Amino acid sequence: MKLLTCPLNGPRNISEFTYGGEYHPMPDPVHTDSRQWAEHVFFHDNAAGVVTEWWCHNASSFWFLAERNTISDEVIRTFEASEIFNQRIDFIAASTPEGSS
Amino acid sequence: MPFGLLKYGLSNDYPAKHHFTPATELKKHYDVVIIGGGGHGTAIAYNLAKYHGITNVAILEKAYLGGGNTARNTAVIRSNYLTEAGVKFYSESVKLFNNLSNEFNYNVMMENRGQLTLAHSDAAIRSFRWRAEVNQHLGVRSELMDRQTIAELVPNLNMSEDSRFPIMGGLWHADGATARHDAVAWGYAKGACDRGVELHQLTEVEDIEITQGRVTAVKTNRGRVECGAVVQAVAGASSVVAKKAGIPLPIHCYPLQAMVTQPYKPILTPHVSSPQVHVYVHQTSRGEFVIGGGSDPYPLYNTRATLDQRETLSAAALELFPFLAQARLLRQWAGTTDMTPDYSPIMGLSPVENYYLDAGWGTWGFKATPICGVTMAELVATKKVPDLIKPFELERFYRFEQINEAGATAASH
Amino acid sequence: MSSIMPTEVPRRSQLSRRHIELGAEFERSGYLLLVKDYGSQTEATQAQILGLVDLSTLPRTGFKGAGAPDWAATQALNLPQQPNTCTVQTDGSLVAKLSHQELLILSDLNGKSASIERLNNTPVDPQTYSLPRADSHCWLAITGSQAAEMFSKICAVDLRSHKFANGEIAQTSVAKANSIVIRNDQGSTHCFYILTDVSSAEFLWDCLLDAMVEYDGRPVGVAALRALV
Amino acid sequence: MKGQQIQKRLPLPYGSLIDRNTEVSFSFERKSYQGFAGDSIASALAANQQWLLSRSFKYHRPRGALTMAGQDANTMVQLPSNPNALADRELISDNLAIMAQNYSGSLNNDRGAVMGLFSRFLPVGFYYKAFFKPRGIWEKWAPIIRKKAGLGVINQQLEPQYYDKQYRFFDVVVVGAGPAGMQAALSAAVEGCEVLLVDENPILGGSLNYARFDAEGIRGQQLREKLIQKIEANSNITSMTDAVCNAWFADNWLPIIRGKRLYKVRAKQTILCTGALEQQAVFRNNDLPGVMMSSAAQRLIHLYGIRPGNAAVIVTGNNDGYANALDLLDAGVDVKAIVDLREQPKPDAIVFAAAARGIPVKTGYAVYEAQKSRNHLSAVEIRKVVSQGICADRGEVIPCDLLCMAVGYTPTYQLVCQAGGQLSYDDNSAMFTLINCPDAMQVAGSVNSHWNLDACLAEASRAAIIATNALGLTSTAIPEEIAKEPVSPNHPWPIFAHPSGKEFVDYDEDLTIADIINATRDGYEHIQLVKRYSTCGMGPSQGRHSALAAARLVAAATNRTVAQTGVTTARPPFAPEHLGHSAGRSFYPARRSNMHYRHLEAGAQMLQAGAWYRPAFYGAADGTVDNSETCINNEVNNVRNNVGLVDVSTLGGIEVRGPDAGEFLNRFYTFGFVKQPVGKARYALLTNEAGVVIDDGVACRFSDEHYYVTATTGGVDRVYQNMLKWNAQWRLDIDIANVTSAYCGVNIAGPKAREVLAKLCTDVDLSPSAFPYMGVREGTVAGIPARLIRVGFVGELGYEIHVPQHCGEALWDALMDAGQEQGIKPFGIEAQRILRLEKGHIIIGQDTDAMSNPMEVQMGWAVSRKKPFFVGGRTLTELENKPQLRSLVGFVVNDLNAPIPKESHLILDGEQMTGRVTSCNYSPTLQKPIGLAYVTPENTPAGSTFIIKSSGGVRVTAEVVKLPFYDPDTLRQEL
Repeated sequence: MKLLTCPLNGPRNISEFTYGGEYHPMPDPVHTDSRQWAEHVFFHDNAAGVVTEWWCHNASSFWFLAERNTISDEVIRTFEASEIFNQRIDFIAASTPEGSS
Repeated sequence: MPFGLLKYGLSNDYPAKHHFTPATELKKHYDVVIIGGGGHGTAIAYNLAKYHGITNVAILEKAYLGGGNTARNTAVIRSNYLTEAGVKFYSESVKLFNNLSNEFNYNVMMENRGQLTLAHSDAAIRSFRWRAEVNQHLGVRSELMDRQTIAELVPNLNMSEDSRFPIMGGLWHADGATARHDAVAWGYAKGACDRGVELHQLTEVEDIEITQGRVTAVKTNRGRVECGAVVQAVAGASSVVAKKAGIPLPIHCYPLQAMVTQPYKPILTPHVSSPQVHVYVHQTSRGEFVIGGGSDPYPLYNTRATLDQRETLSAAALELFPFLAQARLLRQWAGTTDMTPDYSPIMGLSPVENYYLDAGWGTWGFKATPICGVTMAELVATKKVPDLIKPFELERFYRFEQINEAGATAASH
Repeated sequence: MSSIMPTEVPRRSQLSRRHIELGAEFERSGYLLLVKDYGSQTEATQAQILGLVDLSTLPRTGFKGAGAPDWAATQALNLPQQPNTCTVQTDGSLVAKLSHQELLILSDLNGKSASIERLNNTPVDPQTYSLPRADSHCWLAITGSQAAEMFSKICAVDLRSHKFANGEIAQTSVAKANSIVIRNDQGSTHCFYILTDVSSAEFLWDCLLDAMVEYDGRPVGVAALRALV
Repeated sequence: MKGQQIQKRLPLPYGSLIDRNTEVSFSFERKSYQGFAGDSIASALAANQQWLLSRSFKYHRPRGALTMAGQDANTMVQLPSNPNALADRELISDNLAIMAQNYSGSLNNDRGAVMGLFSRFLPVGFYYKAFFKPRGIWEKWAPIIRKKAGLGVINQQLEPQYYDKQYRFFDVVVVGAGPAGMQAALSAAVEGCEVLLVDENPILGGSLNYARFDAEGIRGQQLREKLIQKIEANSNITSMTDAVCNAWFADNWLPIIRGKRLYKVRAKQTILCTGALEQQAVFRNNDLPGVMMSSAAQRLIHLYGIRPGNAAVIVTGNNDGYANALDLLDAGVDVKAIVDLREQPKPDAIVFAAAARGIPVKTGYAVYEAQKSRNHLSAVEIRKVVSQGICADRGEVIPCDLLCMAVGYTPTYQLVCQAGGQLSYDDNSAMFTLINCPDAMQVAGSVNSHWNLDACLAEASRAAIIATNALGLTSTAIPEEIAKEPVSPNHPWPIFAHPSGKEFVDYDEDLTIADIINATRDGYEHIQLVKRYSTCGMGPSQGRHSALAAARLVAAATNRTVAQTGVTTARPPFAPEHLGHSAGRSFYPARRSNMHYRHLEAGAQMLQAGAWYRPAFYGAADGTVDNSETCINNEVNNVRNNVGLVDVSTLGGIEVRGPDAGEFLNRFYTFGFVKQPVGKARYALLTNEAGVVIDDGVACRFSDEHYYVTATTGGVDRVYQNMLKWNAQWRLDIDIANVTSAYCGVNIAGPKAREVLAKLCTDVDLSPSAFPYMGVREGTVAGIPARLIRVGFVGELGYEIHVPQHCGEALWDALMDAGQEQGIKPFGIEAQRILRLEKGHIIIGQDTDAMSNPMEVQMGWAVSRKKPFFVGGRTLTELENKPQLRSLVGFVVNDLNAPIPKESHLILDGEQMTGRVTSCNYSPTLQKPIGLAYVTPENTPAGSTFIIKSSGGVRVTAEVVKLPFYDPDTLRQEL
């Protein structure tokens, strides 16, 4: 079975994890037009190659990100979400484009 | 001894006739280029040639005829879907399947042995009743079945009340069937080639040329060909190919694994599946047990097998048929499925003029092969979207309108 | 039948019925009720080979949040440095560090550790949040020379003594149930604590017994566990 | 008696696998035989001159041992509860009853053999070419063909056997314990390196146990003893025999099967020394019993002490055939001739030895046809080879009862190819060789095309060094790559067509030279298409012995090189394995609340909700549950009139705490929570990014910075995961904790609920004014710390009481006890469903589906528009700007004689499907059927009617009514 290295728990069988979808920045929910929003909600890059995606270690409920090659299934690296999300996101004004789904 | 075989026995030299165009050079121009030489691609070509007189057609297949998901699916045919759109579409397909061998003059070994989907909870009974009601109303043979009747239909099924997931009832779909999956693509390809269509294997499309929003040519590893129209029928690689035409798709590609045992004397007639235990089992005409289940837990463009899935499928199969513990696993394999947000295909027009989509086939592509051939060919020939596939257009997602088929994915593939 | 029964106290292990079926003799101090033994004379030696003990009713607590580590540091605890390691305290309790921001504290085998009570009654700092660890998980101990070998039938993490040191923690899947596995040897005897969702306690117990059969593993009372130290 | 058996065997040291002191009696085809412990079924039968073992798939040809290594399908026999057992792999045991497979009549006279006569009427792909005209005839043929299908018989009364699994961890795993494997293990077993050596055979040694490496035939044995001594002395090496490594999976994850256990082994490095499989020559009747691989004959002699025949011919394309001849001579076999396909064999010591011992050698000759009498080889016709695959018109016939084939090998490539390695064909050596092996995997020995013993050992050491270096355990200089042998053991074309055919390329599927070639002529030229069209390689042995010949034939027939033609993919498993092995012990976690046994004791019928067990309803006092409807209605009435108690422990519970707790809920749920008063609960509706309703619950605010949010039983785990994922991005100052299992909960509901609770709860003012509807409090109940929530799911005065899980049973006991005089009774999920329906509450997942949005289920009121953002918000805006497609409404059926509609019954407008019923029950309170249904928006006003297609297709008129059905002014729940 594939090994995935959890930043908190180390290398584990990939069956200990839950796939959390592609990482891609969320467009501004206020100022994005309908088609772009539809693509954000429904569409995927589904790239054949290296992608960044969310993973959760089930036993510790720890979310992190992984760079994985979707052709070879090789995991290039895993890292903590704080590497990308390093500050509080607010939607009060026109919201930042930082958040992701 | 069927007469069809006499000529082979009585002639000293084998009366071979090449079923497909031997690969020649690519022409400079085709009226229609079909990307993907699987069941769908060949079916579209066949219908274009036979019913619309369009024969200047090339099928471009990057590997070999029917070598993608056509070769990897588990050959299940059914129409017990949940939405009106789904049921009408797939029941037309089943009708076409029933006549395929004679249409081709080539036996696809259709076997109508029915499909039984098991319910282990009242929620499942509820969703099965939904399906049965819709199916019956549209003339498809589906009905709820109680424990007693199930025990009579499949006497060797584990009906124990104290099993981990006791069987509470089921959905019987008498129209459920199987066919020799390879033969479907071969029959279509043979029929298409007999009518002048060119099948080019080992021919990969590397780029797609678009001028003023209209597709004009494709670049392949064997050179550039101009074309009047392009149909992409490459389930498992839909996003990758569509991207060459600049078209984003709401698809994630997940591997779907299945496995088969050695051949044993027939003891199981219908196709039996259990959404909750995540498994389906049927015995082929060769006597092998084909076992499949849910998709892999994460996306991948790779048809490797995993031990995890082998373990899960085996354990699940034994929940239903404990005696299968003595059956020997022969082979384990995988296909790549286009999963869409609403578990329905994406067919028809695309943002690019004369570029047509036949994608998003999830785990239900094989059973749609004949009707895809008919409807997509009609679309290409007439440029009008047939009513049967209107609901499946890509544009629905931009309207935030999905097809409510999701409840149906709990059912088997 | 035991002279003391679980129904005498409000806190009852999910496994009470399993214990009674196995002829357990219970011991009680205040509201704390545990299995003393199962009526066997050899449980102490059994525990050195392969024993299974239910500690679910013993006190324990947990704290989580960005402020938790600093707050805990002010609570006279000997804190583990790395996540997924643990340290034993002077009062016999055990502090497990599950992540940079989460601590799990288990009492000693007599339920007498003062720190648990103290921590539960001390006001916490901002960004520090208590967790109901006494009830969220069941708490079992698996002891003896065969413990790691037995685990290898239901847990994919290598728990052999030369690969998984005393004081190490694995948050992983045991028999498909999410679990916290803590190695905390008792004297010279290997001992693993396993904490799993409390509602799955019976499922886990049955899986463990099934896996233990080939090594002659058996349930033993807390008395046998104490005898190891 | 014993004497007899020993007479049948060659003297020691022959027969290394058998224990001559332990006789075993068994039966084959109901005739009883004796063998020795350690005998395989095939060897024990061979010792008794029973060579015919089974019948082939298509033509019912007589078949016997081919490899004696469990690598072919010719030896498949039927054991009780073990069909398709390999007779040359399975051991005999006392009273084992063995039957042959796939014959009609008797094994010796199989009526099915008539199929052979019709073979020319059954060309390749014949199924596709017939059986379907006229239309409908296939339905007649299919069952007939189906009857012919399959081999062994499954025992459907099988008693479940105990299969299990175990994880193992090693630094280096060496697969195959032949000379290379043993040497690799020894060289890898450096300080601190844990090595596993695996072999599917009962003893270590591989070819050293049976093959001949020198003229004297002593070296193999000597080397074997030396290596085994060292291995046994080395504490770093674990040896596993009778264990097959059955696949390679990502990151060196190796399934190894021994006995009834599947070992899942994680290796840091693997070294594959899996050896090579000897290949057959292809000529007419090359499948007769008595025709076998030369290695099979050697196995019979050395492993089992059996003389494989009396008069032997060897057809060879290499010098191994000569070594084989010497072994046969030593074993007392009369070697009639060595038929050497080569014009000019390269002489070596063994060839000279064979000559010296006077064995007739016919060079440049081929076996053109094997002849049979009584289902066994009786003679071979040999002919001069005139060109590739072509023989002279005449030949000579040599009587013999044994023909050994030594024409070449194919590496045992399966595991390497599963790991991403590839096979390439080298025209000079006429052999498949492995290329592009992945990292963390080495190959050594004959699997890597080394045929010289010293070269194998040297390469094995080299592979081990690479592995231990990679592990950082050594930093030894890596020796130069070992040069390949100049002379290959593979003959380029040991294939000789015969006008009458029956030259078998694939034994499993009865495929001949013509079948393969004709497949290409039909247009199926790609090797994968040849396989699928002809079924070549699809049988039980998965092309082990057909891949090489098929590739050569297809290449020649399509004017490609063999390298271009290639082979089909090597799918796992390596050897057929019982499903019981991969299934093992099935682990399906089951969840129970602390009150579980109280429900059972009260006669509850349990149902499963996800992994949870919940009481559906409680049987009558006498324990009977025959009339569930009465039981359920009584439970409903008792809640409406007295007081009832239901276990709600399975409901999700999530703590959201911290300064931003309210802000977080604002973003996560549709409602507004920042201004929610402390001490109050508020409905929480959850949508996903597509605006679909996916969960609901109540958010209880116990303090400014502390919310306790409930979620549905099935949804809580996903809700919790999503909360964490969102806040991993938002980084709000909060903590989120899933405390579902930490709390055991009940809902005590009914007009007398307060009376009962008051007896046990003294530290909370329960008066309506102090603790109103939707209030939340913390206190103690029966001395147990508790969270109290005044909710109205069932529409009566009610309190949800959440206490520490371990105190659940005690709480239950206390409440049931305290409630006696008020007539408290437990109620189950079924009664709760009716109660909530009467109150018009929806159940997520039953009254919603994968597309339901809040507006459709008339919950627009639960969506706050005064928030800058919440999950699903933007999409809901899009949906609001479009016409609504359906609405969920409440309905009643006034015609009491009409069949009561069921959930999922359709709503029709004429014949048009316009909606469906999601909930429907007879309401004991309203005394009529009530329900919820999706209808077209124009059908929503109270009073309007619609048609339900009820049971039996009966059209039933339903009337839309305003929700709730019961207690519209909510007087009762706010009591």
